[in-house]
Amino acid sequence: MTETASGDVQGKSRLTFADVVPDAGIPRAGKLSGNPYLPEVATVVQIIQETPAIKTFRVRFDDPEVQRNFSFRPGQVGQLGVFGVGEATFAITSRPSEKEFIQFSVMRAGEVTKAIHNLSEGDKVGVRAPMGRGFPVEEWKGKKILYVMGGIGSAALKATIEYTLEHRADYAGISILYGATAPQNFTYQYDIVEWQKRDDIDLRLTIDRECDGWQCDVGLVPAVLERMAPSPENTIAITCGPPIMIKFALLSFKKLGFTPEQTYTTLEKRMKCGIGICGRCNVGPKYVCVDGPVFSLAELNELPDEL
Amino acid sequence: MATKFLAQEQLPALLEALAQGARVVTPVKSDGVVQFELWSPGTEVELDVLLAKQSPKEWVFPQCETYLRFDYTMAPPAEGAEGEAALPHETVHLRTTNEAPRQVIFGLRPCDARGFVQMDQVFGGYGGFYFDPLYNARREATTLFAVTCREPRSTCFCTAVGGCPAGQEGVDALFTEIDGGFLVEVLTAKGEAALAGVATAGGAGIAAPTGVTAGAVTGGALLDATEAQVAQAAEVKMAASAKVEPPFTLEGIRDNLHDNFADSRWHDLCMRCISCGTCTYVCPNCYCFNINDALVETKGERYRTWDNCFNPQYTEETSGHNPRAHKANRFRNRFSHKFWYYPDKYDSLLCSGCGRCIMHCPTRIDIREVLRVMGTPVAATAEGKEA
Amino acid sequence: MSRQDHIREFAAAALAEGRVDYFIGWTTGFNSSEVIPAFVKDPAEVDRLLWNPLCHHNLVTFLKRNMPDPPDAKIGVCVKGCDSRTLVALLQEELVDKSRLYVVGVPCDGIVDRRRLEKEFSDEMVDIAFPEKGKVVVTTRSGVQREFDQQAVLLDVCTRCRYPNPVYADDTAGPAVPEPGREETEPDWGDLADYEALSDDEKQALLEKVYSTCVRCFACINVCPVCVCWDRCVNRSRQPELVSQKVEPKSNLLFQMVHMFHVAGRCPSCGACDRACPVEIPLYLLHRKMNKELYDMFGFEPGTKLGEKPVFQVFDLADRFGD
Amino acid sequence: MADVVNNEASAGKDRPVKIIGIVCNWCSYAGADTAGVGRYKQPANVRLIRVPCTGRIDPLFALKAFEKGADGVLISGCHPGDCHYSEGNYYARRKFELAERMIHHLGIPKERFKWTWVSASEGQRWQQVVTEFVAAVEKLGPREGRAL
Repeated sequence: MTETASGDVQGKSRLTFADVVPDAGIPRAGKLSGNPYLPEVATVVQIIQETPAIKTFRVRFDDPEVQRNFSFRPGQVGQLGVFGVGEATFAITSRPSEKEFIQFSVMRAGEVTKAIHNLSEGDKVGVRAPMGRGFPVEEWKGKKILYVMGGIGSAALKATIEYTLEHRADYAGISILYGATAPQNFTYQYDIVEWQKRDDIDLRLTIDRECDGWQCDVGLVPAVLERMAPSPENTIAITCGPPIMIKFALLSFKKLGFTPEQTYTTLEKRMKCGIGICGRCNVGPKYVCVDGPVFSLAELNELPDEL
Repeated sequence: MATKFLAQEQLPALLEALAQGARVVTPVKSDGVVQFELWSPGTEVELDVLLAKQSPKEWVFPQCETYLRFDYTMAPPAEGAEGEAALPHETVHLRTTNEAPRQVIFGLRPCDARGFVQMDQVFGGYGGFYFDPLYNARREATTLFAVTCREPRSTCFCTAVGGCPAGQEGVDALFTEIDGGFLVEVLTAKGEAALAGVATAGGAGIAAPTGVTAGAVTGGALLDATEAQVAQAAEVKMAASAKVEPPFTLEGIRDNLHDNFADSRWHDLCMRCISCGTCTYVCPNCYCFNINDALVETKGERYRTWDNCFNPQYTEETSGHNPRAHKANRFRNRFSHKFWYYPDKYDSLLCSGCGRCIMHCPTRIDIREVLRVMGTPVAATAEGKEA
Repeated sequence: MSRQDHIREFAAAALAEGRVDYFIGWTTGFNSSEVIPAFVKDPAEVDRLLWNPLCHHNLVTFLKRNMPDPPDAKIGVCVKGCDSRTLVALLQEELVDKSRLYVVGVPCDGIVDRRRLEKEFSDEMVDIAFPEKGKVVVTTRSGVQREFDQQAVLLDVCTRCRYPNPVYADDTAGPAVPEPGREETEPDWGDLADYEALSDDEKQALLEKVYSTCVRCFACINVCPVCVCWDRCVNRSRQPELVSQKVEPKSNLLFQMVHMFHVAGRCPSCGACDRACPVEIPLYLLHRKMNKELYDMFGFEPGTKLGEKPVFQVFDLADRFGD
Repeated sequence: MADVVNNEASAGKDRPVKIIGIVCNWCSYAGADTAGVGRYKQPANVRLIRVPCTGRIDPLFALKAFEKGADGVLISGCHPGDCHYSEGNYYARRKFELAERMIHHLGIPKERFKWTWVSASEGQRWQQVVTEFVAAVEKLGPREGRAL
């Protein structure tokens, strides 16, 4: 890109969305029309207590029109907010084919999440979704998908797992390695039971320390990953979880021969507007809320090291 | 577009005519401090002091702006529900608020106007992302009448970033001070529309200035400019440009900032920085903001306020991790955003060279020096001069 | 030997002997009408350090909380009389580790109010020279030159200064300057007179006008040496939300009162906040008033006696306040 | 700026004055209780905030109350020497003295801020303090504070 100092913007025609962003086909909240800051009012229809610290909220838009036309790409996020307290960004964890509700899994951590955890069924929330760039699931057709997740990281990958399971035939294989600190800290246990019944998924659960009555693996996720030693051949590896786990999981992938192009992760940054304007979630020139939060390791390696 | 001449004593009349259809904002000096204020007949427009303390950014992108109001109506507790359930809300009613009054900003400088052009790209969805209706409503309703700088300061470096003391980027009409008044170059349709109202309506109390020989009188304050006046204006512009010494070259600045990202001299350069945020709040280009909610019983609002990357909690995550905990990282982010991150997305620079950040920094951090040291290739830099 | 040479000598010695990792002083800014803080690490560079009536920065602010870089650095610092009082205020509460400091005191004849000089010209000042004692010569970019009497253009706090000689220093740069007799004379609170003469409504109107210009940039709080919460300031907290993030006169004034009450009894009115404010809000109306009341209540002047605790961290049974 | 949320409710000239009382738990709160139990008639304009000790009261609480639209602030605690924590009120009285002077300095009339000592048994005194203070504030009427 030559350094055009004057940057004569005057003559530049108003760019439309499609001709600039390569993956422009992604549905985005308030895209170029309407007010992207205005949340859609939604009602909490169901609350599931996943673990002592994590609840899953199923919300339905009050406007049936919006609910019917709502679609999102696995891996996209949304802003769930309580009017009067604030908004925060969460991965959308419902099945992309689900038309009745949208689902967010929220770990109680700060002021907004505490307010969300105080909600009860029938309460009103504000939703601005979908946002961000999801996983390029179409490109992965015909490949094996390896999900490596820990703790609340399962929320970021849940929608993608559901999508790949619904289109199981398109993918050469699906294996899931899910780690948690203790047995009761696994989210989506009702889904895990279903996954265990299926023979076309290689599901491995692990907990950090030995615990009586636990038959599956024991050990930290990166260690178990290296024991599994999955072959990188024709495989896409996705990892999400606490930052420390992601760091070591990425090292393990490298050790196992995974190239940066076939390794993906999501970044957790402080976000406010969620639409690439307020400027705070940048890692180098990229904004995590619109250019991410999903990045391939190749993309991350190009960014300056300020994670 | 048209080139007119406005006599000096006709300026108040012109502003008054403009004030019929829009609010007029001009630099006003009150006890020594020059700021952009709402003009009213009788207020003296301050054009001698080159730059107001703050850029007129605030008039298009207010520092504190409520954009959403909501009212809860409480649902009666369901029968048999003991005690008050956690805030069972029956309905929440949203009202978006966005006043965008027609306004004319007179007396800003070309670097201020260029600041708006850079912000237009972010808020106008140029990068193909999102269109900000709040900012754009005001921006559409704003007409910018810039005045050419006659006495650039030593802290001005607009020519180094592609601007110039008579820059026309984002300017609807450029006024250049010449003998006896202003040469008015109308540059855009918006400028012409605003001034048309003045010329034809004759404006209350605007009389054709007596004793002005050149050019046909068009019945309003704006006369057709003569060649002599145009030539004199060109001279003024040339003289002004000559006074600005470009302190650094843009050549390869983006790649050098990329290579120098982990350089230890960022620490030396920011030793005297107190990480306050003055530089971003006086800057015509900085646009970062924060969003907050307020709630009193059942009535609440969501408002956005200016924010800046020097705020230690700007990037602090809920887990407590802060990628830019040390002020050197925040310091680096400001300059990298202006000369590397923003150009990557919008193909122009997020700096118009006004120099306010140098003038108003409590310890005079100098952006030109930072870019001289950090904008040059790693190998070729002389030993970084200690600030 | 001028004070400037003393400073350079002390700095060179401290750096050469490795007693300090870096030495903080003042140096010329981007033109000779500006003075900026200087951080010298190499003994050969001490000639950049200077001393003249433009050295208004209170360098003690670079010793607080997260400012030392590296955090455990041994630092040499120049302090004027008022700066030394802020240092004493920090030392009284052990907020700064004395063993890591080497303090060079600089007796001061008063600092020039650069902003007032700036308002004398519409053109830009490019040089401010001090050809002889008590004379200030300003040159602007278009070559205009004017002379001023130094006493006439001093900072307001300097005209009322009672501690021109540093209260605490390891070495002193040059001879002490004559001090006003502190026992005989009362402090001069003249700068508050016309504000205090206003009626309640006039005060409220004035404060509203002044605090509607505040942009909440935190320059006053970050430049203040005794305001040490740094990145945990309650002015930014949402839990509890003491000060609303809305930018309006009410919240801006409460924002400043948080600053003022947190430094009450530790702030000696050095004026660094007044000089740092980009929109020139008269903060002296608050911190000077506080010091006046503290003097009236206890005869207490902040940051003067090293062994003493700040006035709000102790109590005295003999206090006669309240009915 | 557009109408401020938290002051919408406090606008209007003829509404009753709103007074915030910050009282220490061991003496003045108990004193207010005694006054209540003893059926001592007193105006109902005062909203009490209970704190463990006057030493806990930060002068900014009073300023925050004024900023939120209070028309008067009354602070009360144990008499010096009676403090449950033995020295809380010694520290506090210094802070309140400075707070009082600074509040008046900001242009808030003297009569709108009062601090005093009321012990647990002085129900009568509490009634008198409250009645006098409310009368004084009512004389000034609801506060149309501008700067704070």
